[in-house]
Amino acid sequence: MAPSPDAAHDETPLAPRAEEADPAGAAEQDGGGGFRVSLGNFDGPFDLLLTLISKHELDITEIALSRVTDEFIAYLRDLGPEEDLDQASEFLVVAATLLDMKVAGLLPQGELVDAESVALLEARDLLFARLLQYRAFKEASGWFRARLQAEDGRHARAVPLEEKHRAKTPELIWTLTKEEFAALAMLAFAPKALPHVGLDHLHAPLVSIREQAAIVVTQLRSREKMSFRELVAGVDQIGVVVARFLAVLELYRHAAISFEQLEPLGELTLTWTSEQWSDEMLASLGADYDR
Amino acid sequence: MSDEQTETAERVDAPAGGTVTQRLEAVLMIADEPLSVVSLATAVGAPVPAVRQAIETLVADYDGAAGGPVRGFELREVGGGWRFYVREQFDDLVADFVGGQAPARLSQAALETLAVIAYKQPVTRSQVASIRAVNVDSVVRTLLARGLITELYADPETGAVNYGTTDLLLQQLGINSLDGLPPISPLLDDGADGFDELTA
Amino acid sequence: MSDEQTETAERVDAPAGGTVTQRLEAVLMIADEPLSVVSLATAVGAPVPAVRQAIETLVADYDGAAGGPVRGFELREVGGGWRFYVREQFDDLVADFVGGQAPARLSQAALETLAVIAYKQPVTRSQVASIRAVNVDSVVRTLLARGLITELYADPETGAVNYGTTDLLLQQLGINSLDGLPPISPLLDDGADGFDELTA
Repeated sequence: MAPSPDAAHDETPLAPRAEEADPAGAAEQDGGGGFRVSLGNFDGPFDLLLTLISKHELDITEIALSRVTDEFIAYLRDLGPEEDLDQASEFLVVAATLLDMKVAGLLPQGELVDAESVALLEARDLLFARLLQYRAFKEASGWFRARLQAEDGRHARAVPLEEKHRAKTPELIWTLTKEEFAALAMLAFAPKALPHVGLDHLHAPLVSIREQAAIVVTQLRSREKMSFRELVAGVDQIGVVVARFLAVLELYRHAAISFEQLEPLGELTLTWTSEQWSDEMLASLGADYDR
Repeated sequence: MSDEQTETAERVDAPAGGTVTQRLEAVLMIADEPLSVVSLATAVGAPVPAVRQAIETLVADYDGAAGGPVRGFELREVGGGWRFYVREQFDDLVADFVGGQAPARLSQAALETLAVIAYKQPVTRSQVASIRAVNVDSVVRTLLARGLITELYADPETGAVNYGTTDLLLQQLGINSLDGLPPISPLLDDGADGFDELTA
Repeated sequence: MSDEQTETAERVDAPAGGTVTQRLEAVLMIADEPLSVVSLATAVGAPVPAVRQAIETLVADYDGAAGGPVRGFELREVGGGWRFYVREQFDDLVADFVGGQAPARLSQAALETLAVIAYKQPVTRSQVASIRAVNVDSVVRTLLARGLITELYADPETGAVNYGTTDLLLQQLGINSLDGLPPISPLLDDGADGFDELTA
C-alpha cells in the first residue's frame, strides 16, 4: 500500500522505499543543472522515462535507463507531499526497479547467480518490455489524434426527416409518469458516477474503519503501549486486520499515536501520545475511505 | 448533363475550390432546411444568377434530363427554398424504411435528453451535450421528429438554437403546464459542474 | 458511369420501382447514421451482393470515375456502414456555412488510454492502468461518457469490467472497422504474452 503523506518526509520506517531512494538518487545528481524537469507535465512514470530518454536522444536500452535513472529519482524527490498519492506510488514502483538495476550495475560482476539477481533480471526485462509497449501505444495515440481531428472536419448528412415521412414513423409509446420523468431528470443531471465494480460476490462483510478505530483507541489508551501484533490478536478476519491497520494510520495522521519499528518488517510498537483526544474525532476518521 | 459546357460556365464564377454546382451540392447535402437562392449564393460565394443557373443544371441532372441516370433523390424548391428530397417515386420505400427503423419507444438516451431539455429550457444543444457529457445531435433530431421538443429561438449573438418542450410532452405527462413538473431543483445547479474536465 | 450496363444489371434484381442504385440513393438520403450493407439490402429489397455492387457503382459515380462530374458529396463507409458525406474538398466551405463550435478535444492521457483499449480489447481498467502505469479511472469515465468506449462484460471470476471501443469511435476516426487501425509495433506481440498474469 502507499505510504501516508506524513510518513514520506520523516524518519519513521513506514516508507522504506522513499528512504532508500534518497541516498542513491542524490549521489551524483546535484549540481548538474543541465536538465530540468518541470513538475506536473508528466502523466505517469513511463511518460517521464520516455521523455528523459528522448531528451538524451537515446534508444530504450540498458544504457539509456542507467543514464536517466538519476534524473528520474531526482524528479521523484521533487514530488511534494501535495502530489497525488496514487501517482507518487506508481512512480515509486518504477523507481524501485530502476534503483535495483543501478545497484546491480555497481556490484562486481561474475558473482554467483542467486535468486535475487534472477528476479532482478526479470524485473529489468519486464520494465524494458513495458516501456516499449507504452512507447508503441503513445505513438498510436498520435495517429488517433490526427484521425479524430481530421474526421472532426468532415460533414455527414444528418438532416431531419421531411414532414410527410415523419408522419410514417410509428406512433410514440409513452409509459412514464411525471414522477418517473422527474426521476429520470435527476439521473441525467447527477454527476456521472464512476462505473462501480461490485465486490458483493466476494461475500466479505463490510468492516467499518471507524469502529475499528474506536477499538484501537480504547485499547491503546488503557495500555499506553502495545504492538500491532497484540492489537490484532485473536482477530481471524483479514478485513478486520486491514481495517484496524488503516485505523492506526488514520490515528497517526491525527497525531494521536506514534510508531516504533526497530527494523524493516520488525515488530511495530504503538504508543498513545494524544493529550487532547476527543471521541468526537472518531466521527470524521477515515473519511477518505468513504465511498 | 453536358459537363464541358457547364464546367466552363461555372469556373468563371467560382472563386476557388470546385465548380458552383459542386459547392452547391456540398452545402445542400448538409442543409437541414430549404435554402433560398440568396443564402445559397452567400454560402458558395457566387453571384445569384450563377447559382440560379447551377441549380437549374443540377435539377435537370438529377432528373436524368441530360443523359445521366435518374437519381433516387431530387432537388426541389419548396416554400422559397431549395432542398434535397427523396424522389417521390420512392416515398413508399422510404416510408417502409422509416416505419421499420424508428422505434416506437424512446431510448433511455432520448428520454434523459428530453428530461434535461424539459427542466432546463430554453436550452441549446451544446448546453444539453455538456450536461449529458455526450453528443446529443441525433437524439435531439429524434425528439424534434417526434414533436416532443421544438426550436424556440436562435440566440441573437451566437446563433445557437434554443430548444423547449411542446404541449405534446405535457399531454403525455398528464400535466397542464411546465409548472406541473415535479421539482428537482437541488441538483439542477450542480449539473453542469464537473463536466469541464470531461471535455478536456 | 456506364448507365446502360448498370441499369440492366440492376433491373434484374430490383423487384419493382426503380433500380437498386436509385433505391439506395433514396434511403441513404434520409439516413442519419451509417447504414450497413445488410440493413440497406433489407431497406431496398435486394440481395446483399447486388447492394454491394450498386454501392460500388455509386461511389465511383460520385467520384467522377465513370466519366460524369465529380459530385460535391461522396459516399463513405465509416463505422460499419455507408453514409453521405460532403466531399472533403468542400469541408471548409461547409464549415463556414454551418458555423458551430469546435468540439472539445481529448487530452493526451485520454488518447493514450483510448489507443490501449482499441488495441487490447476486451481489456479491464487495471490492465490499461498497468500498461500506462497510471490510474486511468477518470479518463475511462470520460471515454465512456463520450460513448467512445463501452462496457463489454464483467469477468465471471473477478467481476472486473472489460471495455471495448464503439462504432461511434470508428465513425469519429473515419474508419470502417478495427482493421482500419494502423498496425502497432510488432514488438508488442512478443511482449504481451508475459503480461497477462502480471496485469490481471
